[in-house]
Amino acid sequence: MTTKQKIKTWLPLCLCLVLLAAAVWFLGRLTQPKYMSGVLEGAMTAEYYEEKTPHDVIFIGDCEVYENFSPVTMWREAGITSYIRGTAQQLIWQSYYLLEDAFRYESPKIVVYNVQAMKYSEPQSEAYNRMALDGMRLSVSKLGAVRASMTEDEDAISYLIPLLRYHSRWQELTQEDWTYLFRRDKVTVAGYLMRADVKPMKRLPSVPILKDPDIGEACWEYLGKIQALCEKHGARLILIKSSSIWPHWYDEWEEQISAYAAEHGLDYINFLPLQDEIGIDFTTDTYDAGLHLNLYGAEKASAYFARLLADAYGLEDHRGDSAIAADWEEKCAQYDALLDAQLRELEEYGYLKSWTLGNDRP
Amino acid sequence: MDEILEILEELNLDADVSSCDTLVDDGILSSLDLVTIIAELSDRFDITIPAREIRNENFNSAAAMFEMVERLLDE
Amino acid sequence: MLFTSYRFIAFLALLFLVYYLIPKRFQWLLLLAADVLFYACAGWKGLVFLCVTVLVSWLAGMLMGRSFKEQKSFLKSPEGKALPREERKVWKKKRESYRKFVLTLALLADLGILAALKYTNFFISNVNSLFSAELAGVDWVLPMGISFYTFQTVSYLIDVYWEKVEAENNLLRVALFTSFFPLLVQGPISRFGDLKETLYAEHSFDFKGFSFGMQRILWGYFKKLVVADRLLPAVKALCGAPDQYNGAFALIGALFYAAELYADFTGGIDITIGVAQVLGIEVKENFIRPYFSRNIAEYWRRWHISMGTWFKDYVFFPMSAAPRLMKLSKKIRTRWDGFGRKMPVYLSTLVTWFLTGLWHGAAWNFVVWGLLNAVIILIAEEFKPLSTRFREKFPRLTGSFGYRVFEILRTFLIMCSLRMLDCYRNVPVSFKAFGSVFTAGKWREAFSGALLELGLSVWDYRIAGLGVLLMFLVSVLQERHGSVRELLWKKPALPYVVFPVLALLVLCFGAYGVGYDASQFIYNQF
Amino acid sequence: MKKILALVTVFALLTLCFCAAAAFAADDAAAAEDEEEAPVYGPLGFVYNEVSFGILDEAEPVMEAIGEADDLFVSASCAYQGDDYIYYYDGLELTVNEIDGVSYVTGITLVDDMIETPQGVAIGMDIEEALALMAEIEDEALTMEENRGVYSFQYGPALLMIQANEDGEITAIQYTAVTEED
Repeated sequence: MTTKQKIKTWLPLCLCLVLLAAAVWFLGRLTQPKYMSGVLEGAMTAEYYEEKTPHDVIFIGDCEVYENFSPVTMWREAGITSYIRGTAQQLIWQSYYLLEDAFRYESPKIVVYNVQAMKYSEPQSEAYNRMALDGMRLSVSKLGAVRASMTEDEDAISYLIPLLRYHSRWQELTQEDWTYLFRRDKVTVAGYLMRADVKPMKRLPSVPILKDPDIGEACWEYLGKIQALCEKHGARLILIKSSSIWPHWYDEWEEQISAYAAEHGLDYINFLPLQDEIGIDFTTDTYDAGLHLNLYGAEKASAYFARLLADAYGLEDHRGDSAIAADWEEKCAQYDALLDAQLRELEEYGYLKSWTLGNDRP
Repeated sequence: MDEILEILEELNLDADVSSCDTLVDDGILSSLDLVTIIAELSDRFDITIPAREIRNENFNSAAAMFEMVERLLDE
Repeated sequence: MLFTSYRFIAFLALLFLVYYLIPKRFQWLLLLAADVLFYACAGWKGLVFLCVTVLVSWLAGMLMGRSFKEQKSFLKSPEGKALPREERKVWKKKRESYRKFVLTLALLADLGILAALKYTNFFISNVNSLFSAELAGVDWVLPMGISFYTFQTVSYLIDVYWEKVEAENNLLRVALFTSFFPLLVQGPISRFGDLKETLYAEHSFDFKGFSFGMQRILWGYFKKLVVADRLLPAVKALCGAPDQYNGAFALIGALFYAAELYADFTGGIDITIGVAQVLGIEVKENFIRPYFSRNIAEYWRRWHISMGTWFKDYVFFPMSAAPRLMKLSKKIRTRWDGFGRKMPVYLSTLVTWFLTGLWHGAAWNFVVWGLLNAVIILIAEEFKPLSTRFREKFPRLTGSFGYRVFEILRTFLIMCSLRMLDCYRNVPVSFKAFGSVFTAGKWREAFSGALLELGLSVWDYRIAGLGVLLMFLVSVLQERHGSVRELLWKKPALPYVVFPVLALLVLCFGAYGVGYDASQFIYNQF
Repeated sequence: MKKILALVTVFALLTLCFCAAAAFAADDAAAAEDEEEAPVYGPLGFVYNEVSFGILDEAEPVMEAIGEADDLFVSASCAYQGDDYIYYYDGLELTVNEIDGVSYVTGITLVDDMIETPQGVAIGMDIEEALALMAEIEDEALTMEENRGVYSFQYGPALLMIQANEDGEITAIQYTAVTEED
């Protein structure tokens, strides 16, 4: 075949394949859930990449970090720059790979990991996996996270080509899918998912019996990997148990974590006994009767933690640094605007209509 | 040879039996017709047609059948 | 490894790439390696049985082949010619019986494995029910594709015995023929004579062959994912609750099953033939638009052709031409001439269809399905003179297009009702369901939204409907102009529009992935 | 004459098929006698306010029968992937989950020593005594295992857990639905 003939046969085919790939990519973006209303937790992972300034503190963990700590308050309290790389029911290996991904963009001094999720040592649900990992940029860390998190009926390829997973969503496309095709609005402020509503805690259920109190092997393995990763990047790992009082934090777990921390020279702070010192009152500081702190609870916890980080770990106060301060002023403005919007909705509807599934649950 | 033609006529196939040479390939002869032909041939010429001989080439035309019958006779 | 799994697609892509990169003389060895890998994914245990079958057929083939060579060379040699006619006959008889002995041993081994693995439980359950014994069933894993590769090996052995094909002495080549991976899952049961030329040949890359193969694979996936898998939940629901879904539902269930089974089976075969075509290997067609047949006999010449011809060549003909049967028929003809001549045909048809039914599955409903098929074919055969006279009397009517459509619909409906036995997998239930179509009614209820509770949404039905329509149009085109791909190939731009669109249709509207459980090809439960 | 004979044989064959089918229908039909609707939790049921129910029963009828709940605690999982509704009653807590639009009882927790299980086991009782009471249930499908003071009785999808402290006193009694990781 002469080169001319070769081109004549192969060029159209390659062109056509490129067009097909573009169509698959576009349809993938279109059918992918956008998480811009109702369930917002799926949009959090991707927001990290829009951060402009580096952070001294990186939180990783599940809703007990992204609901109970507010980086803006920590900035206002002690000029600490922080970001919460939290996702819904984030499992420990996802925390590890999200941290590994974060270290490619910056090198924080402190990494804070909430140990609550160590009660799960196996992949849990496909929905949570998708929410946590779809937003990650394509990287070796993403592949590792996908392979570690997949339940049996999932395929890694459907994370690389979203159309393979979401193709049947064409029937449920809404206006939101079209408007947010190529852009996203922010749902968090530096990773904090604000909830300004209040639902006082009345009585907690009895503590469920724990059939097997031992934390799974996989969890210890990944905790070790997280520590090694922090040491490699010169960051200091702090383990915490955030202030949520439900689901119950068992003493057996507390012993195992404290023993591990002591043995491996890690700091471990359990916020539960510090409730009074921090001043958390579960009749006003929670939006779901004790599961998570609301804005007011988060601000108290964050202020306390900011002072602790500044004193005990000598974190620098960046309020003097003009470049960083400008970025954080913007974040503070977003924070206040979001708070006003939520307070207005609370007055108008009595519940956060556009930040929840829109039904006023009892 | 004419005996074979007579057998084929009896099956009243919709094809010119004497000249056509794709009786099996074109599906003119159904498998049931084939079996009746085999029975008739083995009966009239007192030969046994072994399974190895049952192939398209041997039954595609009257001539092919005749040639097969002759081969079997002298074996 | 399912045809619809990502692993299989990756496996194919890699195989195609390497196949055309390595030196051509190693291509067939690569195919063999691919077969072993493909088979190992379905479980190592099954591989043992495959190897045993391959060894048996290779050994038997070689022994028979050598015996033929000796016989030919001896008969040509001087002292061979010198032998008087009688002695030559006796000598040839001895050789013949030796080969027959080798063949029967090999068949006993191959078919023995199949029978033991597949029918022991069936045999035990029957013994239990007949003699109310309490024998425990066995739970042996049925190796993948055992029904297909065993039949393929048996056809090779018998062809060698009948000297229709030359024995292959190279063990690896016999292994490749027996275990060629696309054929493993659901056939077609190919003959050594047909496959031999292209299977072992050296193939240089041919753009047209490659494109045609890929197009056919894509078309197979369209039928499988967009139509078959989408209809499957409804078929399962309707066939799963025959008491609740009787009457009109039973008919709808039969129609859905007809569409679903056709799309699933022909889709799988398209993928198989497509894959072979990309590799430069010709595999015979297994379906020629069977739903356009005008009578049952024609239907069985166009549906699962490889199985039909297998049973015809290796069961029907040998049996009907068997000397013993001939003698018996002669004896009977002395008293009832007509019946005497027909008897061999009747008996061998019934036995052939009994075995065909049994081969489909170790259950009575398959056997009854087979026997009913046989009975209908025989009735049609009996009424042939009647129908030809009817045709002569009303040439205009029977020649008209309308009458042709009537015949097509009649055949289609008969086959649908027969298929109920396969759908309900229980004989009395199937008969009751068939009866209920005429008695239980429920027509209004069926079309007032009850279909939406079967696990399919309105859109599912629309997509499946459009899919079936597209399949119908393509079939009509093929019926008139032969290969549609040739048609498209004439206008160079067209394939580059049609097939990417088809690919997007499959990706967007296919019933696959986490939302849908990738259903097995119906046929590879056998 | 020939035609009639041929037809006769064909119909004979047809009847042969039908009677073969009928013969085998007999034993198929016999096998499918309907066994009485036994509860899925077997002996691990529970009685409260004279209402007997158990794990994976439909929640609405049970809650109507046992009367108004004192209060409700909603334990929402993150990102709305399914909520646990925990209803408080006098001495009892009922956990309810919604699966495909229907809510089922997935947990029964005894809160104090005022109420006891049908077998007579109550909080505060000695564990040996309780095990003796449980042993009276002769049902091989009921399995028991012990792991550091937690005695788990399992029957089908229902799991009864009885926890005892060091000196053998029962501190908690809970029925739950068995999930995969148990």
